[in-house]
Amino acid sequence: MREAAEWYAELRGKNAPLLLAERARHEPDSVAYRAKHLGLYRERTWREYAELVAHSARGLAELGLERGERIAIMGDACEEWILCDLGAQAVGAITYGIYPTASAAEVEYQMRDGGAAIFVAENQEYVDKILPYADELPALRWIVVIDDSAMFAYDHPKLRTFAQLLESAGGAGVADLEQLGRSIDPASGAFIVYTSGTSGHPKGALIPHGTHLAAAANMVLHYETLAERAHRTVAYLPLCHIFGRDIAVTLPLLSKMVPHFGESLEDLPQTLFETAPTVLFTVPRYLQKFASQVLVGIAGTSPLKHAAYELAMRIGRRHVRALWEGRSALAPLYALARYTVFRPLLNKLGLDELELLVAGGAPLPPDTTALWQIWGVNAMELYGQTETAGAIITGQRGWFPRPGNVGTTPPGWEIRLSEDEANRGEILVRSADLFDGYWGNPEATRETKGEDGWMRTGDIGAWVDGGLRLVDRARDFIVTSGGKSLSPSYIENLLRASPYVAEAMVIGHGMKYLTALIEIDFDAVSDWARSRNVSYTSFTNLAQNPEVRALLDKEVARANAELARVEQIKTFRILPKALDPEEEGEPVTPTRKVKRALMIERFRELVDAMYDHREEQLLAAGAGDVIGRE
Amino acid sequence: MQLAVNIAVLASIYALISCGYVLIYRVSRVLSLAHGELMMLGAYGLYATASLFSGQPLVAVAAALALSLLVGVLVYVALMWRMTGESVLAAVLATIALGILLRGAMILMFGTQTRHPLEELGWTNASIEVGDDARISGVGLALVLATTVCYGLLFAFLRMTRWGIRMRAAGQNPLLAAQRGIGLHVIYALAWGLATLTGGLAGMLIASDAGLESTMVVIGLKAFPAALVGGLDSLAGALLGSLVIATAEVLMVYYVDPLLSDVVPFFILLAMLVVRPWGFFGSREELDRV
Amino acid sequence: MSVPRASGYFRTRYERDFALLDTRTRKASLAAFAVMLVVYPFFAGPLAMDLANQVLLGAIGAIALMLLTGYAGQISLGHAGLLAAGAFATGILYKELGAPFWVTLPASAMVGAALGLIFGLPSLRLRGLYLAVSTLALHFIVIYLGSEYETKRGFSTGILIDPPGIGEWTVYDPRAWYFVLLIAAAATVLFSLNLLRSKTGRAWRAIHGREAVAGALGISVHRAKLTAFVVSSVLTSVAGCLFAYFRGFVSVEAFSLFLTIQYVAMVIIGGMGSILGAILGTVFVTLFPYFIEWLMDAFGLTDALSSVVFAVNYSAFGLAMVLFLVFEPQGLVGIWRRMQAWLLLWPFKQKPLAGAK
Amino acid sequence: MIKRKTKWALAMRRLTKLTLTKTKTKLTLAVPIAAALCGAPALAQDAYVVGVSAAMTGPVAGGYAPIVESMKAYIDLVNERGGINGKPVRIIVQDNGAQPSKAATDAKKLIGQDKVIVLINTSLSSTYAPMVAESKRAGVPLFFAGGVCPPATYPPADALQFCSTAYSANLDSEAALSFIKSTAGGPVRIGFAGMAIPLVRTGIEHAEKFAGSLGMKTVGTQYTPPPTPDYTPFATKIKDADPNWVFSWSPWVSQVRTFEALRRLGWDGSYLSWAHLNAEEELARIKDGKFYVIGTNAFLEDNLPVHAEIRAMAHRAGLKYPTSYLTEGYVAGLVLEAALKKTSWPPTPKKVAAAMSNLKVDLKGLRGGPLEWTKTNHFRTAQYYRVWHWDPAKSAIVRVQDWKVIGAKR
Repeated sequence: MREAAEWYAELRGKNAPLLLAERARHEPDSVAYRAKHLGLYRERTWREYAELVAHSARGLAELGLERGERIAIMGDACEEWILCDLGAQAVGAITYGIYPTASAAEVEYQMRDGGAAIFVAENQEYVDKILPYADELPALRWIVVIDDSAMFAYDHPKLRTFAQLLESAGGAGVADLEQLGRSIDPASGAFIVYTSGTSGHPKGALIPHGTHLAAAANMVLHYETLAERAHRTVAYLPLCHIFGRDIAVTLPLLSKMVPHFGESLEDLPQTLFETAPTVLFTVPRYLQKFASQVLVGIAGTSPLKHAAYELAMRIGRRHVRALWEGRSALAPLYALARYTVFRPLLNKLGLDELELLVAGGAPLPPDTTALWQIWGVNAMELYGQTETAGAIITGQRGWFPRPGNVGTTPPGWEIRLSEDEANRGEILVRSADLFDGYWGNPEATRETKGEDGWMRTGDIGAWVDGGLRLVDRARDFIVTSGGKSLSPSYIENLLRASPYVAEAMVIGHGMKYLTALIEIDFDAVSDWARSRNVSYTSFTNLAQNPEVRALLDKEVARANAELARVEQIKTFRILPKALDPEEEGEPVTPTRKVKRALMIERFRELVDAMYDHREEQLLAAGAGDVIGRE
Repeated sequence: MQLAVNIAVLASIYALISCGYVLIYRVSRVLSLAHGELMMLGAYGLYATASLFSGQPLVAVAAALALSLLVGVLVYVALMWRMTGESVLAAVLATIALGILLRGAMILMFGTQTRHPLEELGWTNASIEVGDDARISGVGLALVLATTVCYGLLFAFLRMTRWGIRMRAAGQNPLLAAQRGIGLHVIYALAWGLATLTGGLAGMLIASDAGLESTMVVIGLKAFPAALVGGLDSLAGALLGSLVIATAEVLMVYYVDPLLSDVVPFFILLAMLVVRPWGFFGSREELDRV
Repeated sequence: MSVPRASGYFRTRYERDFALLDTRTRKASLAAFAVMLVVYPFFAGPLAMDLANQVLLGAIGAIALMLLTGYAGQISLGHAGLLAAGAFATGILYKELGAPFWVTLPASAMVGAALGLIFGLPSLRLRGLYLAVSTLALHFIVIYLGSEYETKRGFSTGILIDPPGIGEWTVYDPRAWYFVLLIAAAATVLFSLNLLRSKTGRAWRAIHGREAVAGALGISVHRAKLTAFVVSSVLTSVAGCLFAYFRGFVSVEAFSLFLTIQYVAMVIIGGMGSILGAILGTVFVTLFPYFIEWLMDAFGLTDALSSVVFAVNYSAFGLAMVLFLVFEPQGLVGIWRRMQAWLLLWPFKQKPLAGAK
Repeated sequence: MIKRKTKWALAMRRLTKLTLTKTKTKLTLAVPIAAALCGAPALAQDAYVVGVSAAMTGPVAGGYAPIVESMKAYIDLVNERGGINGKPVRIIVQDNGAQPSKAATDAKKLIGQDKVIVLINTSLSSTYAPMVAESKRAGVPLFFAGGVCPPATYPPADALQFCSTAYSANLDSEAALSFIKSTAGGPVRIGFAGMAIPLVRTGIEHAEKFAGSLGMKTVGTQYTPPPTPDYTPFATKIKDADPNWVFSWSPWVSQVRTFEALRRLGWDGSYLSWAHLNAEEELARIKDGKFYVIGTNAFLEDNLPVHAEIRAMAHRAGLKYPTSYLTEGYVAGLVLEAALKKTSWPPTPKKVAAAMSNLKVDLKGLRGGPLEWTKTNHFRTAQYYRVWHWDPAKSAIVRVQDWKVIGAKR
């Protein structure tokens, strides 16, 4: 592998369309990606890929898309999403994705903020989200729909189909793409990624072509196997997210990883099963979901199988502990357990051939990582931000690293912990390849990027055993009325480790004790309920079932057992409905991060019911309204 | 004249056997291919009771008949009840399997030697003159009479008694019948009981005439074309079918070639299936239900 | 669309959907099984060899019946008649013309095809039991004709047939027969599996499901039924021809109605609608009497019950059939599938990721 | 060191002993399967091994099982007396239930696995073909003892097929018709009746021809299918043909039921049928003076000295059958003993075949004379017939014709 700095510098002078065209020239007939269509995995070679992008570019140009204009794409990860995106980049336009789960109001906001000239919708569902505003958005000229199968009744002057767009392009080839690529200024903006802040409107981070390529290259250097061996991966994370873009577009361009697109996101388990990826980048939610499905499945299996699993788990636990401690592990015994129990288990998920499983985007509970490692998956965590332009800040690496930290920085990147009084421990990053700035928001840009070259991440970290441990978001500490300063995410992760808990939010700021709001994992709990003949009719009904309450009591008690007394959850409430990011005003971001303030406001009654305010009221009455309540 | 008597006797045999097929099919839409074995079981039953109640032949006959009825009910309760809802082929196969089981069991119990239940009862098979030049054996006469009585009773039972009407109802529309509070299982068990009773009676009479050995089961199969030609769900049809088959057989033996007597019923059956698959009196729509 | 049994098998062409073997495990186990089949005769004693040959021969007939009944849904009780037809065609040609086996085999197949057409004709008008009865009638007719021939030509104890051969080499050693029959059975299995994957096979399944719907889908119900009868009959007749050579004789007594029942039992006990079922059923039905005898031997009952071995066997066979029908209507293949599912789902009981998103 | 070693050896020995005794029960079960499947090399031959495939059970067993039982009982006696040439005779009986396919399997097993030196068939004629086929392939002589004799045993006989059975389709017809001619004492209008099976039909067709050569008038021939609910239609046709004699050569059930049906129809002619194993019993049951049976085995009623021996043998062996059923098997036993006696140790199929091709057996009066096999005649050189009927006056079975010989040298 060549010198990191050298490679970064080289990439800084390029852009994705150009890189694609070069790849198509070098290995025109190797498979670039596979996309499932009507039950078949359609293989696309690099040449086909480049030609499609060239078509797309010419088609977009014919729609009048010009250099510097914006184009918005909304939909799940799919082949056409990328073709549109790279096509637009090739003509010099700036692309941005909108979360498939975004509410209509959020769509409208991002359309106005970004000022897109073309809106690309994956299917009729997204067309419906934009149509009501279509005539009010001054910049919007066209709406392009990819899958027009449900569009027969639509008649709007701005509507075009993606197929029409490609047709109109006819004849464009690799050379055209290369030419387009060469005409782009690598320092100009390539795309905007909207960060789903837990407070306020999302901000759009503008990322230039070269910066992104150079930044993403740090992952290839960090995870060496990506460039060493051909790998299969599955692209299913939203492409509007920087992480999703890395996996589906950028890393394949920079390494030997071949992404696979499933027929639809709902079929993810089947896509995984069929493609058996060797590398998988994911977000914790999926890992937790899969793990909880497995645990529920094991809990309901026949006694013999269950006993075999338990035995294997015992061996597995000892094995990974030994691995972490660098001791010699029970290799033959564990190999037996792995081949008789864990491999078949993983095979059902399509994860038995995994060489690398990396979770990022949110903290992964160490218990969950440990569980996957026991099952024999090389699971680890990484840490990155939209603002690092597609690079990771830190990441664990190697073979079965001990869970609990997010690893070390890749070559060419620097981090340090802030020593400022105000935000002690905040992680600061320095690199040549950071984002350009927030779209139309110079203040926020200045606040984040600072002037010393060190970018503020807003996360509090600490060094543990040579790895970075994420402590919390900077402003998310809970200070109880007892004056104890606690990290809620640590406790929440413990709660989320239960297969039955989908989301947990710890409350207790300024209170005497901690409480929690818990969203049950509907699939896991309903499986559990069915296996125990607990009848239910709906989510709400299930959430209010006393037996479910008892089940969660046990789960919370289990988490409490690992906590210090002041950190323990005194009581909790189960949310009567599932949190839905697609709904207006829900206290959850499209990436399902909980908006704390909104959450407390939304479920005020539940929260109040957990605290006995009489004492405070008495005290407040006694002291008189001296301080004033926040 | 003798030919007419022969036809009457043979037709009676076929009719007495085939009314079992009809009863079971009509009520439960299942074709019992264990009928030959159940028939033979009836005959062995008579042989057993005859040696048990030696000197009281009437008691022995009555006991044997009761035994047949009981066996029929038992067959339903123990086996066929479980086959409800299974495919026709499975149900028919269950009866075949039952037949094989019964045949084996009977050989186990009674061996392969020829038995003569009539002698065990202490009766002889006298020959009676009919008209000028024809004769009929005592057992043959008994067969004709038994068939007449059986069919008479069955007609009366099905038309006039409450259980008979229920049985017809269950056969015509089991769902509706069940909804009207008719216990289908009781009805089916009754049908099996009656079918085995008549079959057993046929078996006893044939065994009295000809001795009893394990090849008798095949005769059950020979009555099969008769039931089908007449229409599987019609008693009158079974009667007519038996008459047609018996006539064809007897005339074939006398005027053409006795070697053909085995095949001719099946030729008639095939012809009937091609021309009028539901038989003389069978109901047409039944075809689609099987 | 069938789902592969293990992860990591994605399809890039629809043809893969019809692949007979998808996973490496299946390919490996089939290869192991094939090796076992090939080395078997070098370890087996004469009785075991004969049993294996019987199973292989039976499997051809059972698969033929399975195609007709288990897939196309046409009940036939004329199977012994068809076997007899093939055997007699061979026997007659051999005795009358001294025809060698490469004449008799296709001739048997042609007789089978013709009979299949005749046996199939009633199926155009009849269904279910009535069809079964009509095929039964045909059985009697074939047997009648066979016995007429035997009597007329004075072969009262059956027609003797010399072992077939090519040039100097004749097949009469059990081991030689084993390989001949193994090839024949394997060819039948492959042929059937391929046929079932084809348009014809799909048409059969459709008419099995519901004729009216199949008709509405544009399938020629008549043609599908007749093809089913013809294909099944040709295979059966070929099995009959092989029987004649393998046993070295033909006589009507060898094709009793009980033989039909045995074949139907193979199909039922094996499990409807499965070629594997037909094979398992053949193994079961063929070996069952020997198993019972061995059992009696093992418990030292042979002497006590020597005079009733047949009856015990007979009853046990009936009982086994009843038990299968009542307790395992899916047949042996149902048990096999459950065992397979148990292993395939290991360590789960159900598919774990059904609801994962 | 030495001490430790011996200790260890002792322990090992104890261990192996323990496992041995423990596995013994399993071994006894496992060995037969293993032997059956792998055809473990037969133990060093220490006996004359004879293989029988017979209809021991099943619908027709009544006519065959007694023969095998009786033959076995006789060979048991032979073994008790010290065997043959100082070696015991081991008889392996396979039950074929009269099914051809099973007979084929039996033959394969007996030849291939048990290495028998002679095969015996006692079953329906439909089982002959497969056994003949196997015997020819392996060169093992095939001895028909109890079933009908196949044509291949008549001169010029097949080198490997032998028959000691009482009946033979063609000779029986000739003997029977000769008896009828001599008894009738006037013009004979003869009718024939039989079961519609190939064997019987060939026999009766021969009888029809022979009747013509004797100057008899054949008025009708009637075949009844094997399972028939009512024989009257068939009997009616015979009766209407108005014969004064009827000859039936068939399985017993067909003979006797045709006769009974005829009687019930008012026919009062004479009826001659073949004397099967159960003939003596049945004559006493039917009690009809004009119902004759012809046979080649002596009846118990003849009261020979050998009958006492048979009775004693049956008693010792605990046979369930009436003694009158055992004659045929006893004859087969005598023949087998004689054949093996002429086979020197060690026996081979070839030696047995050679011995059987030149054999003369004294049947102690059970038949009209000795049974003699020559190189070209494996049936017998002379066949002797007797005829019996029920004498109503004496209320007993009476012999109406003593041994009458028919040469079988043709």
